[in-house]
Amino acid sequence: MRKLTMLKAINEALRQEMRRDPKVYVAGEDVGIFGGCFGVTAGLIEEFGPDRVRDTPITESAIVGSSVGAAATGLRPVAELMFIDFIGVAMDQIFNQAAKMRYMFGGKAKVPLVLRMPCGAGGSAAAQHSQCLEAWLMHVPGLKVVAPSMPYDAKGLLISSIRDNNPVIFIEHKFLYGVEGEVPEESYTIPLGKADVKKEGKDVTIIATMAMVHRALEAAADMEKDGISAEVVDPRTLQPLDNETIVNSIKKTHRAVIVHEAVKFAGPGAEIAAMIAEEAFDYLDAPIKRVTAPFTPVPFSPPLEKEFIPSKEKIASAVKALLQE
Amino acid sequence: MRKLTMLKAINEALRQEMRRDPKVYVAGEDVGIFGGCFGVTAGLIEEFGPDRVRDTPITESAIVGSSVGAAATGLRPVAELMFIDFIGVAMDQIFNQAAKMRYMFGGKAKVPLVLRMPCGAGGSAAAQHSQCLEAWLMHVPGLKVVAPSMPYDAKGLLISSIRDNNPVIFIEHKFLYGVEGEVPEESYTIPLGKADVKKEGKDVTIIATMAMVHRALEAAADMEKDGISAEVVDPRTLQPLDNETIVNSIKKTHRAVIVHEAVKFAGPGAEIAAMIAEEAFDYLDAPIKRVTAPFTPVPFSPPLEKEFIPSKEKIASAVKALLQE
Amino acid sequence: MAIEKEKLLWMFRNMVTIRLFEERVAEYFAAGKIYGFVHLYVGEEATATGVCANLRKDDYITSTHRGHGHLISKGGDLKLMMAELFGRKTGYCKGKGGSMHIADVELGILGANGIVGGGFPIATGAGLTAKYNGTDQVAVCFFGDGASNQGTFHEALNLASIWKLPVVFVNENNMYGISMSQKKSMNVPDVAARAAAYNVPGVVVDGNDVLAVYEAAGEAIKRARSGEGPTLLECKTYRYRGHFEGDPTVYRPKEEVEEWKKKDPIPRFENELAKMGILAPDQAQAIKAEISKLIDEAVKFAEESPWPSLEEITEDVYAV
Amino acid sequence: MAIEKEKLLWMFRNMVTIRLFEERVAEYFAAGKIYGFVHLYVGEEATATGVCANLRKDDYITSTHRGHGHLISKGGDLKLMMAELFGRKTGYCKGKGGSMHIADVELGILGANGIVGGGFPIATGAGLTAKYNGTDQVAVCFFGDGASNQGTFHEALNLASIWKLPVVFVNENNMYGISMSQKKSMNVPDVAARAAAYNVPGVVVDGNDVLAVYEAAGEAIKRARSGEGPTLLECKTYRYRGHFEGDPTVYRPKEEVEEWKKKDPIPRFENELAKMGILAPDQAQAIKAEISKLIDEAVKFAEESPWPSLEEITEDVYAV
Ligand SMILES: Cc1ncc(C[n+]2csc(CCOP(=O)(O)OP(=O)(O)O)c2C)c(N)n1
Ligand SMILES: Cc1ncc(C[n+]2csc(CCOP(=O)(O)OP(=O)(O)O)c2C)c(N)n1
Ligand SMILES: [Mg+2]
Ligand SMILES: [Mg+2]
Repeated sequence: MRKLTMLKAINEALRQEMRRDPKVYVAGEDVGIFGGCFGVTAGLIEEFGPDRVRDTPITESAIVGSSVGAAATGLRPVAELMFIDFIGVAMDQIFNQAAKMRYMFGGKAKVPLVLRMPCGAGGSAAAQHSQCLEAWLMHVPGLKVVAPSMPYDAKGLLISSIRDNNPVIFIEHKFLYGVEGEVPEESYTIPLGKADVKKEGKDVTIIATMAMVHRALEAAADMEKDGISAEVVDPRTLQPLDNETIVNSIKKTHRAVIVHEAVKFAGPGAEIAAMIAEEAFDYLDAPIKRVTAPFTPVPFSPPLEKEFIPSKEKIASAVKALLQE
Repeated sequence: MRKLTMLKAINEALRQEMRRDPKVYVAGEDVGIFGGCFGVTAGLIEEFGPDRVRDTPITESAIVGSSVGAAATGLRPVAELMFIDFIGVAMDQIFNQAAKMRYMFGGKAKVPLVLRMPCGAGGSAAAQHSQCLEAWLMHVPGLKVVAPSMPYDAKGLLISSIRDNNPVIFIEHKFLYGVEGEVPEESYTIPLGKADVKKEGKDVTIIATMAMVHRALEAAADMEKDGISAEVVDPRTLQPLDNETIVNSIKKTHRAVIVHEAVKFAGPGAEIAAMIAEEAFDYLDAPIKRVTAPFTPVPFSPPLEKEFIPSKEKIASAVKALLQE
Repeated sequence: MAIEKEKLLWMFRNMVTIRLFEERVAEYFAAGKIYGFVHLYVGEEATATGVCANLRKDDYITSTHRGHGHLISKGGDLKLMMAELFGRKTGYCKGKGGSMHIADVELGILGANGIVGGGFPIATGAGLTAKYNGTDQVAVCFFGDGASNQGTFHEALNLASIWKLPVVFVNENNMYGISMSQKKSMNVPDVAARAAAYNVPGVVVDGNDVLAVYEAAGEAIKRARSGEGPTLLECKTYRYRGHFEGDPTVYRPKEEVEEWKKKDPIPRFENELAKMGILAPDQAQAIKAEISKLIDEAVKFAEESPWPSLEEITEDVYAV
Repeated sequence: MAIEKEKLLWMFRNMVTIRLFEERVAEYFAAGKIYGFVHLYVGEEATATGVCANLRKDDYITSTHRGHGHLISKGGDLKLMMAELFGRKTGYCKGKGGSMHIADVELGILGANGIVGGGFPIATGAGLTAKYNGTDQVAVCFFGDGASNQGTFHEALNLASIWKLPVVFVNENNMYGISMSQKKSMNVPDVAARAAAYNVPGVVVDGNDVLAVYEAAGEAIKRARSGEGPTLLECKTYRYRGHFEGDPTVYRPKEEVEEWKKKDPIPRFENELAKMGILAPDQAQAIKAEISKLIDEAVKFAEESPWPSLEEITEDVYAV
């Protein structure tokens, strides 16, 4: 099958949905002729024009809030925050307006809105341009949170997100943009809320998200040589979370290691661990480990940043420690 | 000893610290003659005048951000957000500026800033005035997060927070403002990061926060009659979290129930559960349960809101279910 | 200015409806039957009325924490409103929202809002929908003097101005944001002065003169409908009651309140209508009595309505 | 205007320092020795220079993502800056911050900032400290044209204006926020027009004329020092390079860039100084050579400095 980078897969999903439904439009800073800070929206303004590919000023509250208003009145905005790190200036519109409108109005509103936002470290962009903040968004009733690791998933999940009638946070790890994978040309959907077992295994379950899925797969491949068979589960959607797939895997392996790039304390893995400790306790043979970034802002200097991001070695050694329990 | 409400205890802490240190000032909406929305700052402007009790416009980004600038240049602001629900409009200044300034600057800045913010449901204030959002703040390296349940703790912890050289989020559950307890008149501190065992017990550890400490103590008292001995641990500070006290309790009871008013998914209890599942797994005899609000915005109507808030009955039945495991 | 008699009477009825509705709300709040935070609009009725008299059913509004007047003026159903305030299942939001979140999307009411400044970008988005769809609908964003200090004010006015969206920003300057005098919260005497930052018209009008509001809002709305972009319209008015029910209003002089009560928009308009020969005193009385009965019915509906059932708590979080 | 010769020469040296420092940064960035996002100030040197020529060591500034020019002008150490860009332990932030977070609190530099608009309220807080302590210090907040559309702009100017804080808001209008032309991002030709919303002076100056900037900023700073409150000073300028290193600048016409290069502030000032008889061409050359050597030394210092050790990663999160 044809291979595409994740960046191109996302671009294709946007293009196909914009062709299908004239109510879908894109908005954000520099999404037009500039093509977005990472190039995700490149070429869209040429095909769809400036009314449907709307360059905005630097005004994240208004980007999100105008999307909420537009969505509640019948359009289907796909807005971009240039970095997830910028949600702090738009958070109210995300969590108090977009997420709660339907409930507060007694079910009488619909807010079909996608907020795309790149996350993650790896390019020395430092503390305000490298964060993983999915945990905050997972904690908000009314939001869905999607976080793909593969080009195929990204395309299918983005199309589902655009068609979903709820506000969906679509998180793109920026160091996955260049990752290639097979992606069908035609439009397709992947249901939100379904995890994917990226590799089967029997000794341990590694639940990993976004860029860490790749590190986990590398660690699993390395460990294979030592006779350790790791299963790698990618939740793909963090809200709703597919508890069933995770629990089923643990029923088989009896051990869980959770890997994410966000800092550990009160991070996304906390919920996954807590869920396992509540729902799969009887199948566990060992403590639940989390492999994450240390509890610090993201440092700038390359060696420090490298140390910040969980490595395949750290994942493997956590697994091995667990197997010794 | 003299009894005070939590509201008066907090007021006294502010007053004593303002007397002690002329660099301490208070800022926020209606904190002056109005005394704050709940009356916490009542009487301060009369004693300290409008320069040290600064009424602001409705401008949370600037309230927080000006406090960051003032703190970095030598003052010790104690700013109030009228409700924690409003952090969405000021979040950037909290998590990208206040919290990270020191680290980003290589340790060369100090941001001694307290942000007080009332949280919690119970008065039919509905979805945008009733939330518990401590989980977000716990996830931010550089912040400390304090969440008292008792007047005595509130006074001592607030004094410590004001003297701390870091940005401290001081969360006040608004339905505790009226709770009375013994509070010494003199100034005293309680170290941040130390949990408190509010009731000793041997069958189960209930880790509860803020208003839920009271529900947990009621549930524990009720269960006593059924011969169940519950230990109630109040972390008091959520960041840093006192793992040791919690783990020690579980070593004794072998069972953990976590209770908070925030919604469960990716909430504060997720971290506590994950920490236990990692550090105290071998002492656990049963799954870790969480008793929390359902995954919804806070509803307005009194019966729904009552259903939303975890009750002593729900806590007791979670404990009993666990003891049957 | 030739306004149809029918419209004039609608304005009178509407102002009376708001006043009587809210006075009843105050009563039931004091009696403990209405819950939560309730911010009353008493004294400011001319503003919402004069503005909404220009709107069509398919136009949009965003409202505030002080929303009852806006909702009534945009056609909100009194029964559904009252039932919501009573927390009942039959209310606008099935009891989930309360005073600060009443909405009727079908009527273009995109919600009261508990976040000061929360409505600015939402109204801007509604205006964008109108422009995107090529209709001549408009969106009206109501907001207070205090709200105009919030960052979203700036962002929304800027966006609406560069995109020339059909949004009318209606400032209700009642001189206070809770205890904060507008004189202290901003360094300009008029909120309308801020229009200069976006190169849009900034207009000041007596917010207690319903016809003046009607006319000024009419201009702004016409501008918006015809594609000329947003306007900032400031209506100077005053709230007679506390910020919320229960506020002892220690922060403003009694004389100020008395002064403003002399400018009460309802008797004032009643007199004008009498002078125009449109409304005799007994007719006015009859209208008030009739509306009072409608409100009785709304209260009865609310009181007799069931509470939401507990299972409903988890419904309506997500759409399918 | 009688400016001391010494000050005039400082301004020239300072502009040259910024230019040469940044040209070297561009080189090392291209060579892969400087990391992350690097936003260069080349072309805008007159603004930071003219403003900071009025400042004392104990005054404060907040800077932006495009911060090198501000830092150098406020006295930032070239070695520590360069070492930081190289990610070394000896850098201003021990390698933890990088270009977007360089700070020197001792020099009153409250940090570059990765969040557009992040500095507005921080500068306001620094101004509050000065006023609270009763000193005559001032705080200068540098920001771009794009940043003036962010909500924090509005909130900070409003707060500074009502509290009459000694803050000077210096807008560097380089006509673009990344690809977004200022003509499209706001509906007013001048950012300074927005001063009307706060009733503070709004002043426009040629940002490529260092003496004009010096004078206008001097006025504003004098006002601030003497307790008369904030000023919004707009300096019209242009960036010669891409938004960040690596930006192909497809969004602006080549002719526009060429046009602005003719207005380069450095040769322009060099000529003026020559005319004034203060700086002969060979002296100018000597200064440039001397500064170039300082930058060589900074690079050498950076290159020879150690990387931070891995244990340092968890240090400096909290103060004791
Ligand atoms: C973001 C935010 N900050 C603060 C509040 C608390 N609050 C509710 S109403 C209000 C005053 C609003 O003043 P104004 O905009 O003038 O409207 P008015 O109440 O006078 O109608 C405040 C401070 C809030 N709800 N939201
Ligand atoms: C809150 C926020 N939004 C967006 C960005 C991305 N960004 C960085 S610089 C920039 C353009 C800034 O334009 P301007 O303020 O004019 O400054 P200039 O780059 O022209 O100096 C943008 C959009 C950011 N860093 N922070
Ligand atoms: Mg007001
Ligand atoms: Mg610019």
